[in-house]
Amino acid sequence: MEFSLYGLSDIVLSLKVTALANFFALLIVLSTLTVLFIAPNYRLKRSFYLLFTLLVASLFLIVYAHDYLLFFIGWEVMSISTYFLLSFTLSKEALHKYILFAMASALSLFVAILLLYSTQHSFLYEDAKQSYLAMSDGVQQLFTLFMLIAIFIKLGTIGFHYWLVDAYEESHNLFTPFLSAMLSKMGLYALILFVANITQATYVLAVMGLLTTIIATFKAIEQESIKRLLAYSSIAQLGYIVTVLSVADGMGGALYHALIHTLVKLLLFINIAGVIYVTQKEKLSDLGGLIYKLPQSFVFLLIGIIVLAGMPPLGGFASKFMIYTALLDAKYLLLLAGVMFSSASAFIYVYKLIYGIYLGHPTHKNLEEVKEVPWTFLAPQYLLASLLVIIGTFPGLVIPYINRILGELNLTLLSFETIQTLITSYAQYNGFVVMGAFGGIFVLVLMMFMLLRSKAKKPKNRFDIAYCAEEPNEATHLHYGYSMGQELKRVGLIHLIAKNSSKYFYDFLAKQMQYFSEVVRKIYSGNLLLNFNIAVLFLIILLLWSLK
Amino acid sequence: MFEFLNQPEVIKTIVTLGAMSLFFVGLFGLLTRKHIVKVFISIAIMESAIFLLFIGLSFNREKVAPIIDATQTQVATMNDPIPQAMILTAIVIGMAVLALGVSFAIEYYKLTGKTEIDTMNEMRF
Amino acid sequence: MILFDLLFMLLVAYITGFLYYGLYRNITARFQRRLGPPVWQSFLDSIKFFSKEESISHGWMFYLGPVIMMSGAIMTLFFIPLFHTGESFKGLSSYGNLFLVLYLLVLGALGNALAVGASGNPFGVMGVTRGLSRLFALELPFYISVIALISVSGSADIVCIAASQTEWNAFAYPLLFIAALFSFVGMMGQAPFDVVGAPVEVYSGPASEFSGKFLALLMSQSAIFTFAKLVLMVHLFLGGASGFVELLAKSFGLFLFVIAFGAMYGRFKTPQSIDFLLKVPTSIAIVGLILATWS
Amino acid sequence: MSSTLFIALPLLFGFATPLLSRLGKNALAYTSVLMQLSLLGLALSLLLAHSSTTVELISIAAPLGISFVLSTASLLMVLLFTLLMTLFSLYYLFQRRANAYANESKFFTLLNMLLAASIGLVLSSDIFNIYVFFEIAGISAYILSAYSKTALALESGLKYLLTGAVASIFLLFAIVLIYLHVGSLNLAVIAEQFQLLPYNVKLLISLLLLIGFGFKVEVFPLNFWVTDVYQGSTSLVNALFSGIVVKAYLFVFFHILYLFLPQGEFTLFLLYLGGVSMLVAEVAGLRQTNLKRLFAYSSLGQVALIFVAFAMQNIQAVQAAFFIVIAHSLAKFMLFLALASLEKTEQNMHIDRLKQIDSPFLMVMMFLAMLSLLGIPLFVGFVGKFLLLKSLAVEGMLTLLVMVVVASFIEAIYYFKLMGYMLHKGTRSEKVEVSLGEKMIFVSLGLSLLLLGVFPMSIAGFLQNAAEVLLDQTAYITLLVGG
Repeated sequence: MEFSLYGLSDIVLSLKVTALANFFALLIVLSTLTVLFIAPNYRLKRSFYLLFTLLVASLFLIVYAHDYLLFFIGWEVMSISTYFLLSFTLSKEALHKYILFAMASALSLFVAILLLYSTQHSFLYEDAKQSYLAMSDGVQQLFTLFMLIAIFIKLGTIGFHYWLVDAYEESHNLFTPFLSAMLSKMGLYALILFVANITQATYVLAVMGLLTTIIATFKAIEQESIKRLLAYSSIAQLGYIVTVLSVADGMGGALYHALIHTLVKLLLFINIAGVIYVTQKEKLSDLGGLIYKLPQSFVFLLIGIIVLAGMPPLGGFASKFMIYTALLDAKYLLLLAGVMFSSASAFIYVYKLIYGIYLGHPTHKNLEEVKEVPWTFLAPQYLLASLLVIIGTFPGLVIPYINRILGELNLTLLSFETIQTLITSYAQYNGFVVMGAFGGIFVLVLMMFMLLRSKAKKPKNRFDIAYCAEEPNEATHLHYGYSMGQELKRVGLIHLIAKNSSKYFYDFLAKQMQYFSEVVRKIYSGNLLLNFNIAVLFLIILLLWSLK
Repeated sequence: MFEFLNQPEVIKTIVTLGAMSLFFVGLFGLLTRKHIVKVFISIAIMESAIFLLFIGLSFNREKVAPIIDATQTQVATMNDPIPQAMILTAIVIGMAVLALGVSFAIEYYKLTGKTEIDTMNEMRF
Repeated sequence: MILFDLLFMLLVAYITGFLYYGLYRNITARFQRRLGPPVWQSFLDSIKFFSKEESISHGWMFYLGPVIMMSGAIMTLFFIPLFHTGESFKGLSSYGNLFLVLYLLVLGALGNALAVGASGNPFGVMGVTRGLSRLFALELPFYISVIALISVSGSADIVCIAASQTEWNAFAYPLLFIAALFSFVGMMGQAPFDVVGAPVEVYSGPASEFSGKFLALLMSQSAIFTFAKLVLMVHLFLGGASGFVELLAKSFGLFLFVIAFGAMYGRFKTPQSIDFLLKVPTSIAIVGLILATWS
Repeated sequence: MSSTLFIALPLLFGFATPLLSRLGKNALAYTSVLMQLSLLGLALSLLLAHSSTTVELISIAAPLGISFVLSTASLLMVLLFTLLMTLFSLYYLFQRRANAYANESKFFTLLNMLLAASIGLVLSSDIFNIYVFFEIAGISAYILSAYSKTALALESGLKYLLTGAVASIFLLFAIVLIYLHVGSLNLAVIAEQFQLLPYNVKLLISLLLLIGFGFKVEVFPLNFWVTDVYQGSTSLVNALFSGIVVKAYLFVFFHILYLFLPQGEFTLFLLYLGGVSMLVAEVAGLRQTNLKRLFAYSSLGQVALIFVAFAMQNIQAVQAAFFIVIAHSLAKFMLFLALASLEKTEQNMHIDRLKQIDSPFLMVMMFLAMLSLLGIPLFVGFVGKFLLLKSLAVEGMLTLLVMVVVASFIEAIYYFKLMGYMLHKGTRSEKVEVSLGEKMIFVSLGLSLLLLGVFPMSIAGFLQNAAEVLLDQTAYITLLVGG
């Protein structure tokens, strides 16, 4: 559908239903529904729902827009409505940080699309490639720079993630799943459009993606707040996608991982929203041992972290496998090693997450009265977890849909035989067999082990644990391992990552800016003598300049 | 002995030079004086310079006053009336502005006791 | 037919694993000028432990942890073929690939970590942290080597990689082999990267909570897992195997090397070992990768 | 003759206020509203009645005498001014503050003089008339600025007056030079002959005009007085300054510029001058904590943006300029009125007080205005900014494009800082009552920002028409002096 705007015939706008758009629209619908499902647990103002509706509408606009102007409009409306949604809970500083980055992102995008427009006088996606090619080299680089800044800020790519972690941590528990699952995906959508329609900024994406995965993973390991940990994990997961988009045939893996990441982040954030709802605690140090109070939640979190870590047999492995083989195909071997390395490092933080919340011994006695989370929290988790299991068992299930998108973007299709298998040029993987084998072996071993079972009692005293021959008491901190990963800082290379932060850079920037402003505003002192003198000086300079 | 002064070119040069020097005197005052009344005086001087310049350059001794009556009907031999009309208007406006300014200055002085414009900084930043 | 295959593989792994473990204890004893226990002592121990009862329960996750570990070990075994030639004893390897195996290798660690976490033992968690921290450093050089091999052989299928070697990969790409060996020593839990299970340093490390039949299950798991990892290395670097004799010879040789290596060196602290692994073997592996894939 | 009414009626009304104020308590406000509404109606009817570009030409005693041109472009400005003034009078009526302006009749005299002069500036096609209206607008603005006679107000009035006087000297100088060389005051005649003048004279005249108007259009090195004037005057009056007065000066300056000032390098210089003004103003505003002064900086930035748009000199950019003029007038007008409503107890609000104030309605309205000023889509501010940046991009002026965008970003920094204060969570102690009438005005302003933003096509054609007319010199000359 095409139409023009502003009564000006030279601005042609277009909305179009494409397979790619449908893919993301599906994710939007899924996220919205699951998030709304847990909404009745919270008392929210009507304005919250109003803004949320606006946000979802803007997401649909972004997705179904077929030209960069409508896309930009959606992008800005998304940023602003998110701003007001975040304003319900965020502290002033975090909110300000968010909006500054969002505005920087929006304005860079604005400049980029205007540069695109300047050559072919069209905003349409079809003409984007032409417009790009018609630019001079310098403008091309400028365009790429602005476009990527816009995208990277939304994605929270390392160096541009300063706003993201605070925003995730302090946002409403209802809204965090949506932030992580959906809003960062819009950055991804922009990146996919950029890569597919305009140019593949290979080296930038490869380097930024790899740095993002590795640094964010180690940052996540350091965190002691659940939501901060998951925020860094989100950054790292999107880093994989950025990395894989740097290679020619990476689109399939990227879309696959986008799907999996949306599902798993919804699952995880809803899960911890439930935990926070029943315990009112957000720090790993305050939680612990909830496995026996919230057994169902535990299982869902377990599924979530297995997917997040990319372990077989669940869906996470399928998407990781696609990413690895795509990188292998392009012969980006060291890049692949780096990605696998950060994927292995992710085990620490996923373990830290599940340990900190559900395992170990709680230090606080009041966690003993906690009950399982309300069914409104559990129902969406059932849905998401079963989707993940199904995708793990039938990893080929989504391939036809991804192929439809790839076909539309004129990219090489993924090979597809049955829904049980994933086939790449290097190897194949049968999810059904793996799942079956694992399930079978697990059940068999368990049954044999059960046969040998003997009656064992749970210790009645919560202090009845091995503790260096000492008797712990109420004052003892029983939840020992919640800060695991700190000792990694003793390793030189990792210390380097932990010590340095983009915070210093941005603080420096802000300080310089304020200093500069302080200097500049001195001239607005209202001193008329100064003003008249400058005016005359100005006149003389202009005279000399024109008479030269 | 000052006959040459009657030549229109000479008169115009003198008027121009005089008006410009007056203008620069005013400008100098505007840029260097701090006392509010002196600033107003400087402004008045600059204005007068422009009035002088305009009248001096547009007035032609050869021509007569632009009054149409029984004897005078030739427009071509009359002086242009517009400059005079303009300058009269401008003088009125200038006076009004100056008077207003002085009244502000007096009120301000009554309230704060300040007369120098560089000390008028109640609302710095 | 395939069930029979799998059962046979399991049996072979179980027996060979315990045999190797017995030999390991003997050989280490000789290094330390002791006599050491009889070869089948560990096997007999495990049978005995299975009949022990425990009186304190740490909850169901603690119960499931060893089961997950065992399943992980068996899965690993099943997705690695015993021989790269012939039709039989391929296990499930045609349904999986090397990436899958790499992940299955750490599945056991996850089960262990969950169970130990559920136990609430503070020192257990310390061991888990050490293990997980060491894990990624261990994996990195190994991953690089494996990626290089996949790239040169053009397939991520273990059978294909084993079959594609005209001369052993260990000799064709010595740097990759050396780098992978470092990791392998760590994966086998040998010094100098053995701080996780370190019996002296953490007096009641992860293993101490697993007494009785848990310990028995873990011993069996360890036996199977050891064998599976040896087979993997044989296929990747030592030209694969086409018969039992070849397989046993190659894997035992490798095993001997690892034991000797472990017996010779002291123990690294966790940060030390990570630091070392991230610097030396990784650099070797990167150079090896570049040399292997330069053309 | 109807267009003379736009000037005559407010002037008449202005001088009749002493009589009208005797009629009753609110008679003055009511009659003022009535008069302005009728002007608005007249302007609207003219708009609807005439589809052609030039609506009316009134010449009094041609060829030497005075003439006014009511073209589509000036009609647009007239519409805007009368609309804002009507809303202003309504607001004044509804606000019912106790003793804000002790001498109401004088206040209304000044208001209507301001309106008449602003409209006169826009309509005049005679450079001396422009000078006269320039001064009338100036004088009434000086008095309005100093109206409350506090030290602050007097200081700001004095500063305004001094700069105004200096500016008018430069302007007068330019006019004198023009007359001496061209022999006419009619813009069209000047435009015809200006290019024939010697280079040095042209240069001197241009620069004198630039300095003279530069003070009034608040361009960079000449605008150091502006913030003080805004801070010293009441918010109510500031609404008029940024909504009407500056816009009139801007329009006239560029009207003259298009007609006869030199093109080429000079306009390029103006473009960058505008860009620099915008950057400097926004940077200076970054750390401002006084609300009025902050809005003054923002006004400087926005006016510089309009300056850039006009200086682009092509139809699209001028259309964009009109969009920004409308957007900025409505939004700033709204912000200052909201500030006036908030300021009932205390002048010169510190930014911290926003945390205390409990008035969701005004907050929401201020959000709307700010978002529009920032050029967020769905608001009319976006349309203008977009069209301007688009034409910058098309012309390949990337440096300027980036300058404007960076300035907008800096503006966003402090506006969102304000919003952060407004969204502050905590107890709010100061309740601010807003009467129904006030609410109506705010809502109508806010709605118009939104509606024009969502349906900009409703006025785009009109604005394009206006831009074409403003840029078309030959038609203007033909109209005034004949073929």
